[in-house]
Amino acid sequence: MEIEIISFGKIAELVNLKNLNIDGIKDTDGLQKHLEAVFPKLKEIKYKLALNKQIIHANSPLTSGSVVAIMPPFSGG
Amino acid sequence: MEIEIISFGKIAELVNLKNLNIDGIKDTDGLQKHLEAVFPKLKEIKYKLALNKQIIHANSPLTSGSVVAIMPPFSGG
Amino acid sequence: MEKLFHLLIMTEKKIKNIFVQGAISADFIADSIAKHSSKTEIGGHSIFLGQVRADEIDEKQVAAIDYTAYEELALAQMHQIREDVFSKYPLSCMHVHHSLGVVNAGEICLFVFTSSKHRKPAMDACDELVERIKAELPIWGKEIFADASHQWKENK
Amino acid sequence: MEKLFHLLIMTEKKIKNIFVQGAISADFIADSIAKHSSKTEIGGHSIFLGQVRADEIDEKQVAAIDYTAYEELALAQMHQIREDVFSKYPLSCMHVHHSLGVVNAGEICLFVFTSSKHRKPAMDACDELVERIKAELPIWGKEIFADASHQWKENK
Repeated sequence: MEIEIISFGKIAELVNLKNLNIDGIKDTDGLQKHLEAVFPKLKEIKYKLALNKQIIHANSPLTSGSVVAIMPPFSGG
Repeated sequence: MEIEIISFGKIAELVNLKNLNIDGIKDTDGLQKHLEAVFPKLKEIKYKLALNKQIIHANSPLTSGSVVAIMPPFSGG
Repeated sequence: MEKLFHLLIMTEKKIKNIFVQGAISADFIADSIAKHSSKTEIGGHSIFLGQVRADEIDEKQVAAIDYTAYEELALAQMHQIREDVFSKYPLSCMHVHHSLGVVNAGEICLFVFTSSKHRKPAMDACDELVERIKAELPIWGKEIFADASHQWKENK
Repeated sequence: MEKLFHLLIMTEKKIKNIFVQGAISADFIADSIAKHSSKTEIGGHSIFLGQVRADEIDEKQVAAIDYTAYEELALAQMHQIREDVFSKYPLSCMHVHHSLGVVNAGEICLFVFTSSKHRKPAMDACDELVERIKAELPIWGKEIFADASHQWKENK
């Protein structure tokens, strides 16, 4: 199963992947664990996830084609 | 003894005098009584006095050449 | 010599004028904003604009407001307000402009502009300036109706 | 047909863009102000402008901020903020513009503009919008130093 990953700000300098095969991963908690294992520096950054253009506040199931955004703290304005 | 009277806003439409001989009047309380006798409508308007370009909050003595401003409620902005 | 110089500065500070004849134009506001681009310590500007409303009063519509002021007293009061607000908030800049004479409905009659490093002082100072300007400056607005009759405005 | 028309309106409302490429010019702000002169029910406008500061960080000075955003999510979030603020305050108008790309120190990167009959709702809505824009919109500022090195800005 493949999902799309987009990342922003300083995380875009760290996590540079676009498509990810997530066989064995079924939700955002699992994805988070996987990403932090591959990119250990991610553990040091506060970040939020958006799933299909919606910010998520709890673990959410992933499906084929899901779009997950990894977002460091906002700094607009 | 002569003083100068200036008035503003709706009071300028009511009190149209510039120089006033105030023989027998020695302070702003006396002046106020005099003005309200001559212009009875003044009693219906909330107003403040300024003496020599300073807003006064208590009875103040008048001297020859004093400038007294009669000011209705402010409505700038 | 130094004393004279100081006196000149004080005098210049004292007579800072806020009054402009007629409406305040959008171009005037734009110029004022643009002038701050060299002040690179500023992070936030707060602006309040008062606009003349075409209020309907007893079935007659306000066409314009004609402003008069006790100018000397108003400028002295404004000087005090300016000092108070500058000592209360860490501001980089503060500008106040108020119309005199006729300002038509839809036109700008008051322009208050504050700037600071972070946004909060600029916003709070701007709010406070507007409140104090309306309450403390001897300025009067005569609301002129389309039929040329008038009534004197009262601030709430 | 009516349904389609409604859908078109909804769509247009949804995709209201806040992003502009590069700095927001004083002329753009002036145009925006001038456009409100026909809205004669408005009595007060409140404006907030964010300006890029030349902060000194570890002896290096910020020359510019390069803004990126998760645009689709930002516009959806802004849509919600707009709805919330419109239902909380009696506003006539609300306009928000945010820069993308490079904005030099001293230039404007955020323009928030609210208008109402009386001054208080415009002021309160403007403050609330700025707070929410900074906290809730997925926008990131990369502070670029004179030597071309950079660091990622963090809002307090």
